[in-house]
Amino acid sequence: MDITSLGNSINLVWMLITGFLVMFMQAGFALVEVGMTRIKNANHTMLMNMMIYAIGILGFFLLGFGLMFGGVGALSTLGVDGAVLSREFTITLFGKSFGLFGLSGFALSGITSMGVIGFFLFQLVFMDTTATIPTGALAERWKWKAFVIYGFFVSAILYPIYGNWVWGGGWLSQLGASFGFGHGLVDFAGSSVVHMVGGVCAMAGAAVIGARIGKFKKDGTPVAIPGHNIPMAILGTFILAFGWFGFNPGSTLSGTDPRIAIIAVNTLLASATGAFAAMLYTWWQQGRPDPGMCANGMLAGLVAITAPCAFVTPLAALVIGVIAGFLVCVSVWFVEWVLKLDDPVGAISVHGANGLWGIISLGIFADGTYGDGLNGVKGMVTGLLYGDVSQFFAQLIGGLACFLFVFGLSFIFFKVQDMIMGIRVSPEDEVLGLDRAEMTSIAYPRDIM
Amino acid sequence: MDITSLGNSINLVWMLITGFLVMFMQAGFALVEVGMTRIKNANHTMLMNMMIYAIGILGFFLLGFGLMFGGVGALSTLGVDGAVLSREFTITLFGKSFGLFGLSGFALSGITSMGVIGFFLFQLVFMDTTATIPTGALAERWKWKAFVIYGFFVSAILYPIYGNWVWGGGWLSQLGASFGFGHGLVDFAGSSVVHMVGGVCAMAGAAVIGARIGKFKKDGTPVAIPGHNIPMAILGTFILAFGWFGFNPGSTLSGTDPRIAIIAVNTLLASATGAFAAMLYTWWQQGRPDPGMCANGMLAGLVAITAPCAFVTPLAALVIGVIAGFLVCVSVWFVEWVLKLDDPVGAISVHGANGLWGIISLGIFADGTYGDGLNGVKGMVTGLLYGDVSQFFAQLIGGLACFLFVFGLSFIFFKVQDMIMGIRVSPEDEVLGLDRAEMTSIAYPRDIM
Amino acid sequence: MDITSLGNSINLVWMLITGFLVMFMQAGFALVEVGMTRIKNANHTMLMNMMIYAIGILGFFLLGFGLMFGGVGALSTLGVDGAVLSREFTITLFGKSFGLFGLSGFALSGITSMGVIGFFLFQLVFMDTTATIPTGALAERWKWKAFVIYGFFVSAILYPIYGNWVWGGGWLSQLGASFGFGHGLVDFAGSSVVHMVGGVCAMAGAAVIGARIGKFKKDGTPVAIPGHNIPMAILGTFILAFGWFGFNPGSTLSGTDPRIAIIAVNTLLASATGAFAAMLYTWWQQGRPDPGMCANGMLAGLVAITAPCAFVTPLAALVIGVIAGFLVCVSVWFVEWVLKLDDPVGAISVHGANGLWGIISLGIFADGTYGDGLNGVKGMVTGLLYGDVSQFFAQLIGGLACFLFVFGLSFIFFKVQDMIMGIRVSPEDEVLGLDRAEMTSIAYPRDIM
Amino acid sequence: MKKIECFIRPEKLEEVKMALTRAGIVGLTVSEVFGAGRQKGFVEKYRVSEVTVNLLPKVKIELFLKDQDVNKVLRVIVTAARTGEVGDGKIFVSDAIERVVRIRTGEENEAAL
Amino acid sequence: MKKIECFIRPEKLEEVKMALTRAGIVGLTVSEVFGAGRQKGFVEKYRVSEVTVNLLPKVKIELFLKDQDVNKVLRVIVTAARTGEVGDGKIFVSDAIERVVRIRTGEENEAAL
Amino acid sequence: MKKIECFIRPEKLEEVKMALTRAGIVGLTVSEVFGAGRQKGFVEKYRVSEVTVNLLPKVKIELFLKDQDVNKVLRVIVTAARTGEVGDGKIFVSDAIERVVRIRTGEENEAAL
Ligand SMILES: Nc1ncnc2c1ncn2[C@@H]1O[C@H](COP(=O)(O)OP(=O)(O)O)[C@@H](O)[C@H]1O
Ligand SMILES: Nc1ncnc2c1ncn2[C@@H]1O[C@H](COP(=O)(O)OP(=O)(O)O)[C@@H](O)[C@H]1O
Ligand SMILES: Nc1ncnc2c1ncn2[C@@H]1O[C@H](COP(=O)(O)OP(=O)(O)O)[C@@H](O)[C@H]1O
Repeated sequence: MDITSLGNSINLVWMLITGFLVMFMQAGFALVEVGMTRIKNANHTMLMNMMIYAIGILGFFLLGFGLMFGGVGALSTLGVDGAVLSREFTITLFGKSFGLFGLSGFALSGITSMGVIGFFLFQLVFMDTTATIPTGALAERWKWKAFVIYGFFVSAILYPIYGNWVWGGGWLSQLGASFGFGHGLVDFAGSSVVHMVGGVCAMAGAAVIGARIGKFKKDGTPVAIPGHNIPMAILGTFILAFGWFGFNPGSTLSGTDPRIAIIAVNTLLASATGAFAAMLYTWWQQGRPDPGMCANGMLAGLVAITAPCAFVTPLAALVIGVIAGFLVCVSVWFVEWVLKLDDPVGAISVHGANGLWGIISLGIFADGTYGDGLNGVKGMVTGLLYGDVSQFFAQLIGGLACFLFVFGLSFIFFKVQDMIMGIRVSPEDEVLGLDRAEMTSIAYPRDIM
Repeated sequence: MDITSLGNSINLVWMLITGFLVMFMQAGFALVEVGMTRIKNANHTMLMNMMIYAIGILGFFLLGFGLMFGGVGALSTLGVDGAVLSREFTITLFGKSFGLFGLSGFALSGITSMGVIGFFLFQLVFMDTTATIPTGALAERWKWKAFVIYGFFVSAILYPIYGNWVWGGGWLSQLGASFGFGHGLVDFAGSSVVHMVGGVCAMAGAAVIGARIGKFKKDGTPVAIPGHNIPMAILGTFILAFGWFGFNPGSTLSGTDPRIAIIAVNTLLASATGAFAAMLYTWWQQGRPDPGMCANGMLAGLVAITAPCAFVTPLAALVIGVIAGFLVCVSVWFVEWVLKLDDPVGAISVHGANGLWGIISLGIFADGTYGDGLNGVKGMVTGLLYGDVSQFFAQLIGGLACFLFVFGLSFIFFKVQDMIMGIRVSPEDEVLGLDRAEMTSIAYPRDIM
Repeated sequence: MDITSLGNSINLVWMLITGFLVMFMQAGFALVEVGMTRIKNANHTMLMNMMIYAIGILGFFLLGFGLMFGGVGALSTLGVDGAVLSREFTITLFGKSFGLFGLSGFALSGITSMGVIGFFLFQLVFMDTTATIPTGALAERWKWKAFVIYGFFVSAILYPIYGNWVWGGGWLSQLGASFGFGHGLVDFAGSSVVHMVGGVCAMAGAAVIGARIGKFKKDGTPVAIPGHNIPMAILGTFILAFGWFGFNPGSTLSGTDPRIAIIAVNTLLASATGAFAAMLYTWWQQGRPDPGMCANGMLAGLVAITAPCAFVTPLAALVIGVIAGFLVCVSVWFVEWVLKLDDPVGAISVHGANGLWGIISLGIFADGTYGDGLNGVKGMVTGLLYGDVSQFFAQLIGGLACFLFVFGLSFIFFKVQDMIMGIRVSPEDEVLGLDRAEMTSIAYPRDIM
Repeated sequence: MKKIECFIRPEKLEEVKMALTRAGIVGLTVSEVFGAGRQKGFVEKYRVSEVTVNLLPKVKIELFLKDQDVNKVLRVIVTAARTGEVGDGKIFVSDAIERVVRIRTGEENEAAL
Repeated sequence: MKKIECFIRPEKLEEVKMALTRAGIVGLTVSEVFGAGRQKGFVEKYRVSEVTVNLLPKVKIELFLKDQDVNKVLRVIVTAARTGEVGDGKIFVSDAIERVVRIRTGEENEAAL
Repeated sequence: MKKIECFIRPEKLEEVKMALTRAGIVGLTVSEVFGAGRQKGFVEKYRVSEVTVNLLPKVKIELFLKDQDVNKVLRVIVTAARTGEVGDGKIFVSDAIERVVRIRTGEENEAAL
């Protein structure tokens, strides 16, 4: 045992434990989504959240991991040199090479490095978060068979490709080295890679599948369809907030990097102000605090701080959280009243809108104390307020690319799938409830006596 | 990477992970409290538990942390020297200086040490436990606005000041060095600092706000008001017991101190005998085991072992737990039948009475094998049974100071607040349920079809 | 601080944290069992799950740990030399010595090594899993008093003895050294020691206590008795899957062994294919996916991979999980339709059948890359497919021994107990519900208004 | 024999129940119902939109009683259940009960009440 | 005065409710019940076995109304609640209501409806 | 046509239901109610104090049936629902049903039963 391998052990232990926490977030998502939907669909929504985990694991193991990280190169904190994951498919445009996806590591074949195998687990549970987000937005009307196919699509293709661009050495991460945009798109723990991808895919899905019966009146006014168990949704929010301490601090891939402390604190602070802002907003707008929106506010703060958590001061984290808390309320309103999309749990607003805000806020608040050498660019990551406009542009480009690519591909996917097999249950089944229609049993069977 | 910084990394990783576990206890508190109250107040109780987390973070960040730890000095396991948190406000009496509160570290301003920032997170989640305790005792009748203000009071002022006295270098911790009372008040992980403060504050609050309508008959006999979901309360208890493995072992602030093993084992043993004793007690008293009291018994064992966990033998832990399990049953009875206070979840008994028992039990059972140099006093921490009476007195003084200070200040706070704005909802709102009266939506909305 | 003790610290931290995760599984079991049983027994089932934890701790502390590990010898990763736990009771047959149980470490008396004390905690939470398994199979009809006595039996006697044979240096672990059967019985994290013991004990209990009223028609056809809260059962499954990342990777007793990475990944993969296979099976058999069986499928995958997780490739883990997922469905059918046993939660199939499959699958798929020197046998652990038939036989012998010993002893225990005091509630109490009959209060009290 | 059915506010149940007990009426059956009437439904806010709930939670009380008790019971219920706000509910009396059997004893009619 | 009791499919409640409102009927009370009739129970699958559920979830609507409204209401309900499949339910009319009291005002009979 | 309403112990429902089926009665409706009567409320223990629960869970069965079936049904219910302890419940028969409509077909009266 030498000191380097001890350090690597600490890093591996840290990455695994934080990865386990992220895995547990799956339970949080399940509770939030089931709590915010109706009794008659509770089993269906719950089982989607469980099976997306299983399906996602298969899709990511077989195809996704290789596409995303096949060309990522060395993982220095884990003692992995650059020889293992070293095949990136690139095209050349304007004399620069653009990495599009990786080409090694499929099914972990040929991989014996425990560092890579642990890294696979950590990345897998992140993918899983993305994959589960649309199950909230499409809940209460999604045909089971269509959902299963979607599970493979998101885990094997959609998530890995955008992920490659940002974390796998692909073109967005090279915007700095190639075109001088700061450090390229910087997204520490996945405001865009994980959350915005999930939120935008949810948006495309909601647009294609249409609103639940009764969600909009003939004149287009949205009608509230209250979820059946709000305390359950708040319990889920706690579990998510807990798991986020794996999500963000774990993304150092290193327990020996003391930066994990401030990452955790920033995560904490933004979650608090996100919830607080949403409480004030609904108190002011509705006359009373809305528990479900407070929960959304906390999650919004968490989503937003995910990208910048390692790069900003605690005070900036507070501000990012406050804005996230308000933003999610306004966005939920906008989605329902203006876009006329039906998103039972607020997935589009929590993950999509705030995912975008997360990467942009990094471009504003990064304080120039961390990130030296990131994405092959010398110097610290620095935002608008600290003088680096080019980083801000990198973030904007990354956000735009995310929206266009993910919305486009997802929309096409859902449309084509709908044409081929139909992605929505029949109106009769919807009225009856998906537990009766698509599951063997209902959620809360009750002897009358 | 040298060996010292590797050690510090292990300590930081340990402190953060255990801190995350403590944070998760918030979910446990929420479930216990919601499960033990009525359907019509479920959203209100749940949201209090969520928002106290958010509010507490703000209060502790802005003011509390500085008051509590502004003068704590070096944090050796985290590589923090004494220069950072070094301003304590002290007064001099009888020729000795009495530390009252700290004066640096507000809003973490000027702090760049990652050790301190991690320490802030760890301490914050402890405060949060205190802050959430009274939400159980005052549940089902507390006006939302009054609760929000309370949240700032407890996190920014009440908890930090007593905390400073014990953990921040304040006067109770100096009782040993200054007056020869053992090592001064020793409270390893917070039986008094966290739990007794919370329980006593809950008691003052319950006294000021009064009993729920229907809780006492005209002749003063208490009437049971069953909680609406006992399995939920027991799930919460499991989560708390899980989080306690962060609470106690994490309080070494060091993963390289092998003492963490026995701390964890003592925690486990006391939780078991606490639950077992409460089961026997209710079986004997009521003819059948009472699930809610068994859960309280487990928590009582955990609260009691929190102070002594690092200083006692496993057999002593068993005994401490047994007594805690009986004590909580007797205390719940005493609070209801003698003091005529209404505490829906048993917060006063679980946290107050057993917090006191926790620090006293340390004064009895500390076996003289740990704590050398603690609070600037040479030698090991030793209890009554092992020959040190003075340590026992330090514990008594600490308990008395806690009760007087916390009850006094809290009572004044609640009284004044009540006079200014009223802290209790109207009887109509109470009968209607706080979810309808103070939240936008009820907890379990139900389509009739 | 030298480098060895730092390494030991990492190992201790790892073992404790993973142990905490395993402890949390108790909450998962509670939710699965309560969710899959009826409202009128919800408090009873929940309290069994809570009190088995308390009772098990007492039984294992006082007697079980000593019996199981009193002769285990050195724990090298924790810096414990062989002097502490060094008394094994052995008999000699055919000129070979057979270890039967340990004889030191009772009540941790005389133990000062923190490594041993931490090891005690880790082993205790494993025992707890075994102890809680039969509470599911005997739920809804088990007399409380009989259950309490069972709790001491399983934790102090049944589990420790078989455990000694496999993990404590007893005869099954010596099958290799003594008789040349591979490395003796190899069970990495307890497919047999923990799960199969629990499942087989559950089977004996279910056979003695008989089926719930109404479970079988006069002609013997089983009747479904739906559980009252399926989402709760699925939440419990998530918690179990989360805790399993403590169970399996923690069983290295070492965070510095990089093998933890592949152990975690194999655990993940088998859980996914287990759930997926069960989904396909029920979809095909019932026309629609059955949420409860999908949850069972995930658990089955986890149980099965528990023994082989450190020894097989990811692809083998996938296959082991698939087979587990189908096996659990077939086994649940077999138990109900052929054996005519009533097991409300599927404990016999999930833990018994798949525990057996777990150790056998190791004998098939172990790939010869890990385990050098295990159980005193040189060379790597190698299965059938990689050329070692003798290891496969060791696994078969271990499975047979487990079944015969555990079923035999448990059956006698339940029978004798039944004759002395009766282990089943009266039919009236069963119809009324055990919450009314044996607890003070029901699970979901409800003001009519 | 008569049957009285009344629909009242849930929060008044306790009071009505106690008033009836004081008036000597012990046999009654209560159920949870949802009512519509002059009382307008309320608007439930949830997140950013609203839903109008038309069927309000009410409590139904059924009493079977001797003819001579009817007036007393009507008075008692009206007094105890009234708040003066729309939605207090209604009482219906029907006179078609021709037979009662007490299951435990097989007693019939007045004796069975 | 008459009383109408009807048992319908839960999923038809919304429609029936709206049809009655359009027909000018505002007072009614709804409750959740379980019914058996010609409609066969369904087989609930759960894990590896089945259970036959004989009592199906239904909705009961109670209406007290003036004699002249009866025909209209019957027509409205039949139209709105019908699917044509077994299990649509039944309507029962009884004529024994002799008295109504509005709790809020103490008004009686027709005025109280 | 008659209407029978009866209030029985919840745990007897299964038995009563089966006995009625055997007696050829298929149409009935069941609901969950809370009853008070001679049976004293029970004392619910919870933590360190108690509460007296006055309204006990009961089951209500409503049957509409032909006049000639009444005696048979009364007998069947009494036999199946009796335990002999206070709280077995009561059966009320009313004779005011003047009309029945089957929603599915529009059939009326006896044909509709
Ligand atoms: N004609 C009716 N038929 C059945 N139930 C009625 C009728 N009228 C009123 N109710 C019941 O009485 C409740 C109160 O009636 P409502 O008209 O709202 O108030 P009020 O009686 O004070 O005018 C309703 O919610 C409903 O349950
Ligand atoms: N004789 C009856 N007494 C009480 N309720 C009845 C009676 N007949 C039918 N019902 C109610 O009406 C519902 C539908 O009746 P059913 O016979 O299944 O269908 P249909 O009326 O279409 O022939 C039943 O579930 C039950 O609630
Ligand atoms: N006068 C009544 N009006 C309405 N319901 C009644 C009446 N008397 C009894 N009940 C119902 O019958 C149930 C049993 O009656 P109870 O008097 O307790 O027992 P028993 O009929 O055996 O004397 C009650 O809980 C109640 O639901």
